[in-house]
Amino acid sequence: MTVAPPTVDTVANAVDDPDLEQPYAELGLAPDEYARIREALGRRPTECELSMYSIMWSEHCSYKSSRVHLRQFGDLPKGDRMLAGIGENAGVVAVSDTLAVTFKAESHNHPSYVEPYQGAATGVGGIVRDILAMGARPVAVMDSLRFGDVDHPDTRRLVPGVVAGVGGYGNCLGLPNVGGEIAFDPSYNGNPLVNALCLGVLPRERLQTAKASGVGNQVILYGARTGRDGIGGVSVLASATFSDGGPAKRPAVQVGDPFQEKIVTEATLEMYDRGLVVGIQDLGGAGFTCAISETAAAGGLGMHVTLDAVPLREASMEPWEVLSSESQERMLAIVAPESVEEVLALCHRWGVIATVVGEVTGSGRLEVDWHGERVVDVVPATLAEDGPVYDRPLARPASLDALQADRAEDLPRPTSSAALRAELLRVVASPNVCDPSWVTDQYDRYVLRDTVLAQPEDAGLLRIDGGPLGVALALDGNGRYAALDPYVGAQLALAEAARNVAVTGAEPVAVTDCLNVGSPEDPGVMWQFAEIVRGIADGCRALEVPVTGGNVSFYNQTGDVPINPTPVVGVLGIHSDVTARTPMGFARAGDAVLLLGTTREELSGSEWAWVAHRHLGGLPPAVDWAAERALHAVLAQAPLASAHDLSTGGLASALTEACLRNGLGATVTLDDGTFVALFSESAGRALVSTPSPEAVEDACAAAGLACLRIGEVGGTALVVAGAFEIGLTELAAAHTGTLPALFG
Amino acid sequence: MPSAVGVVTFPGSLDDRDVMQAVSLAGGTAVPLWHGDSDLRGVDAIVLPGGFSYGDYLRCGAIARFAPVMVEVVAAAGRGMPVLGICNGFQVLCESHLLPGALLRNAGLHYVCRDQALRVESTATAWTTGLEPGARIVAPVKHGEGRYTADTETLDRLEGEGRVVVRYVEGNPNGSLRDIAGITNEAGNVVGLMPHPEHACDPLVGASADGLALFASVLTAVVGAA
Amino acid sequence: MVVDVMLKPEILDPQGQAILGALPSLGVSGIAAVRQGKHFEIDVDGEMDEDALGRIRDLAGTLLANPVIEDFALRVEG
Amino acid sequence: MVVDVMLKPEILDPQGQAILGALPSLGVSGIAAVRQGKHFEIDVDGEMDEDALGRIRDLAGTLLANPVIEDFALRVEG
Ligand SMILES: Nc1ncnc2c1ncn2[C@@H]1O[C@H](COP(=O)(O)OP(=O)(O)O)[C@@H](O)[C@H]1O
Ligand SMILES: [Mg+2]
Repeated sequence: MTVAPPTVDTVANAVDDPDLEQPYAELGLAPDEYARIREALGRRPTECELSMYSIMWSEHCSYKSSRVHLRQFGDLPKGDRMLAGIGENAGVVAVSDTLAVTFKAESHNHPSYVEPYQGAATGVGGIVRDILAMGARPVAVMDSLRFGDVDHPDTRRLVPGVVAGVGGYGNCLGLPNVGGEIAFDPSYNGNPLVNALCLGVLPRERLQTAKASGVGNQVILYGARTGRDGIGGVSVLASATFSDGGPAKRPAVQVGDPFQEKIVTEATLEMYDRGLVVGIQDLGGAGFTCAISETAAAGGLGMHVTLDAVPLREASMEPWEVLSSESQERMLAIVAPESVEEVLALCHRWGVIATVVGEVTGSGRLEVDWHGERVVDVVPATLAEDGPVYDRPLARPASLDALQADRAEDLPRPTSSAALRAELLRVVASPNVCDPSWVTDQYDRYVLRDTVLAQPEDAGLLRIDGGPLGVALALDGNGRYAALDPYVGAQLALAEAARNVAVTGAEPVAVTDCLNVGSPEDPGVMWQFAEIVRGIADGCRALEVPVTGGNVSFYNQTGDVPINPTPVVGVLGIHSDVTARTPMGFARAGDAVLLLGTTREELSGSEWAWVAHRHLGGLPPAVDWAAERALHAVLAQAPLASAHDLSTGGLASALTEACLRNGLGATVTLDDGTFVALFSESAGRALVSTPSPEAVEDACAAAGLACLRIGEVGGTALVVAGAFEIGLTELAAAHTGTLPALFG
Repeated sequence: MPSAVGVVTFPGSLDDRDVMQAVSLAGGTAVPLWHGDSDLRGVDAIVLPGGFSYGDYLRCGAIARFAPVMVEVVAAAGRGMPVLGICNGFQVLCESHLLPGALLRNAGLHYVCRDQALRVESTATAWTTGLEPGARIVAPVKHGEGRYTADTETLDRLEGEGRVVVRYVEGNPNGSLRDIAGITNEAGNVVGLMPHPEHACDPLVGASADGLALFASVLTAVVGAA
Repeated sequence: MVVDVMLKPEILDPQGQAILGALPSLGVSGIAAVRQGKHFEIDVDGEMDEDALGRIRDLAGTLLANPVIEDFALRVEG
Repeated sequence: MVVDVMLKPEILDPQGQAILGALPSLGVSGIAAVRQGKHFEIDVDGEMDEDALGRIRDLAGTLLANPVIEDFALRVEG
């Protein structure tokens, strides 16, 4: 049987049949956007061109709603370490004269809701390819997860799948998972957050660009075959709420193949080592379309692509499907003609399919042919750079005043020592504060043999280049604080991540972020978003660190109820000597225990308020950047046996974790206001232990940092003098039992 | 010249470079071996490292077993060359029938990464002469399919012949029968372990320093044999 | 009762691909495609009637398979 | 051609157990046992003759199933 070739909408057709009705609205394009496309082309787009514009002008690819705000990050002082920043696949930071690291966080929220295992797995896969595309060997991952209430049926379904997916992909790829977070709140009931971060290391001179330069250079597509999975993913699924996506919308879920990614990674690194690559781009959420239009636009030249050459999983695929597919584990390399044979042979040796699909031209246009007919003929910058930009209306939600007036500081407090003790046990057992080993034990943290610190430590710390140099990483966020005040909430996320890096002894030097919010078409959400960006930008200015990259995830809502705005911030630090890192757990009986920083009566948005009263209201803890910097300085210099940051759950949580880490108890005296001392979540604090308390006190005095000597390490219980004591066995049972009991 | 320990890389091997570093730390020379080559490059001992060879999609180690290099590994093992399979390497050894039994999905159904206490049961293998009999050592386990299973007769024979090399203590991470963490063949030159000694060679980046003795043992064994 | 769950045809099946890729080194030829899925054998208490069938169908569509990426087939056996 | 691979009956099947254990919370009753195995669909080039059948049987017994722990069944389909 012979099949007639499918009729395809060519450029010639588009000229001949200018008034054809086109389904632009179904592809997520607004009428004025469609009009702009016609104007850019001087004719109507072909079917292929229309799908390419719909992808490239989607929120996911064009950042059309966020761009006016994100500019503030670009305007920050760059510092002298940043080698590549916003606009690249990931930011790159110099860590020595010869080496650099690159890191970035990205969200995969919507796919994870639809298919938790594969959604989370492909989220890890996608961010790893971004790092690879910078010229780096990926060396570690982290994940930040948020789910609804623990007893919500979706949470039961999602948690095991998402955690297994993050682990399944990262473990199979051989990347240690060195940290992250997991939190539960009813605001995520219909919309979990799955954010993944990847870190890579590269020799500075190996930094790659995603540019198609050099007329005559060849365009090689390699990795997995292209299939029909995830077609229209970015323009439909990632840009619309679930409620308006009827069953007619094809769910954009892909199945990941970490084994393919592993061999693609090894083949790519070998290409770099042999100097075979002129330009490179990963195929991410917008597939082949994004890779060819961005590399062509960045190169400022033209590109000719023969679509028939793309290896397909299903021969019947139409050209627009090939252009839009989100099949995973694919990369695009620009290679000089004389290197093509070597690249193909190298890929073959690793078992990776590689195909020449096009050529860099001097035409200034992106031209795509299918079965000998031209189906795309556009100026690449119109796809990649000239997308729409919206300055969307924003409005501070009227409900915020009432929320902020409803302070947790006014809630009833425990009135006896016994009640205080019971509340401490409830707080440290709360799903947001409890031991996350049920999650983290599903992740390999040892592979690659460079993990100096990983969970449950405050930050991941990796040895670089055999040591003693290292980099520390932390990923933090708190949607409740941001719901109460998005500007302060974003700063608290930044402050916490920087502090988590600083407690290891590292110096915070660069920031990435993943900003998860509701619909940009809601002025209240847009206001939250603007406040978040302003908060992070101001915080980075105060810390003198640049934002090197990040990701925005809009449309996180169920119906018209958005999630708590959730900025997740990743901070990278440099450690000059990893053998001298400071761990979090009490180390020796007899060491003095000190609390660095100032504790205020700050209970709004706290875990105590939620656990004891299911209350969210008031103003979040204040951020004092001068105090944060003073704390960083002390942590870097003072002779410490342990240091643990205070955040969710306050001192109650920090003491519990510091004791349980090595099974060493402590006795502390919290003179005035034991309740506030235990549960306040004031920022800018750390719990440290040391054999030389005077030296630590001197360092604090010199830095202008408050410092309280509160007790001593030792014994087999956590003793709060004059109030209560809890044996470590009982404390451990409370702290570690929660997640296994919930999820098995 | 220090003894040469070959480390096989299959597509999807992950701990291959880590084992090579451990071999160097122990004073040996690590030699990379490629799955597709039928050449052992003159090595004195071989390690099949951990990872997810071929994605482990079908059954762990099921596809790697058919790699060209495995023909040579099986032959060398038959001649008495020391062979150590770690994690995925252990699975490959079982699939290749160099060791009896099989490794199944963990009883808890989750991948497990944790520092695991072990008891040394046999120091009569090429890889464990440097360990103390009965000693408690710590090394990480990190696997989703490490539940050692064999029929009762095989288990009894392994126990009776002293071929259980290490056993899990203070908790069994995967439901292995009789807490078995590692076994050896009749000759004692082929050993399979689920725990990772290469991640227990340097406390800065591993669970302990207890694993170094395994690599030191084989270097002594091959020097002694030479 | 048997339930077979397979990835939908348009979805990548890395497991089947890995097996197919291994066949040449095994010396096996003449195989065009392999797809790997899951196979469940379910014993029902009492009669295997319409009602039981309905329950198993529901179970297959919710717990055993994710209809977003997988199809399933029911078969009475034994 | 279909190959179904199941763990031998005497070997613990935690996946089947987990499914069985999840049924009450899903409100499903009347199921006595669940066991999970693998299902392979194999397309053969050319005729499905004795020879092809033999090759697939070999494949099932060497690669698709591990006879130490698993049994397999062949079935011609489609
Ligand atoms: N989803 C996750 N992935 C990896 N590590 C995690 C995850 N959730 C928590 N962790 C790790 O567990 C430890 C404790 O987490 P958490 O209680 O959130 O710490 P903190 O409040 O100090 O930030 C940290 O080391 C963190 O990196
Ligand atoms: Mg912390």
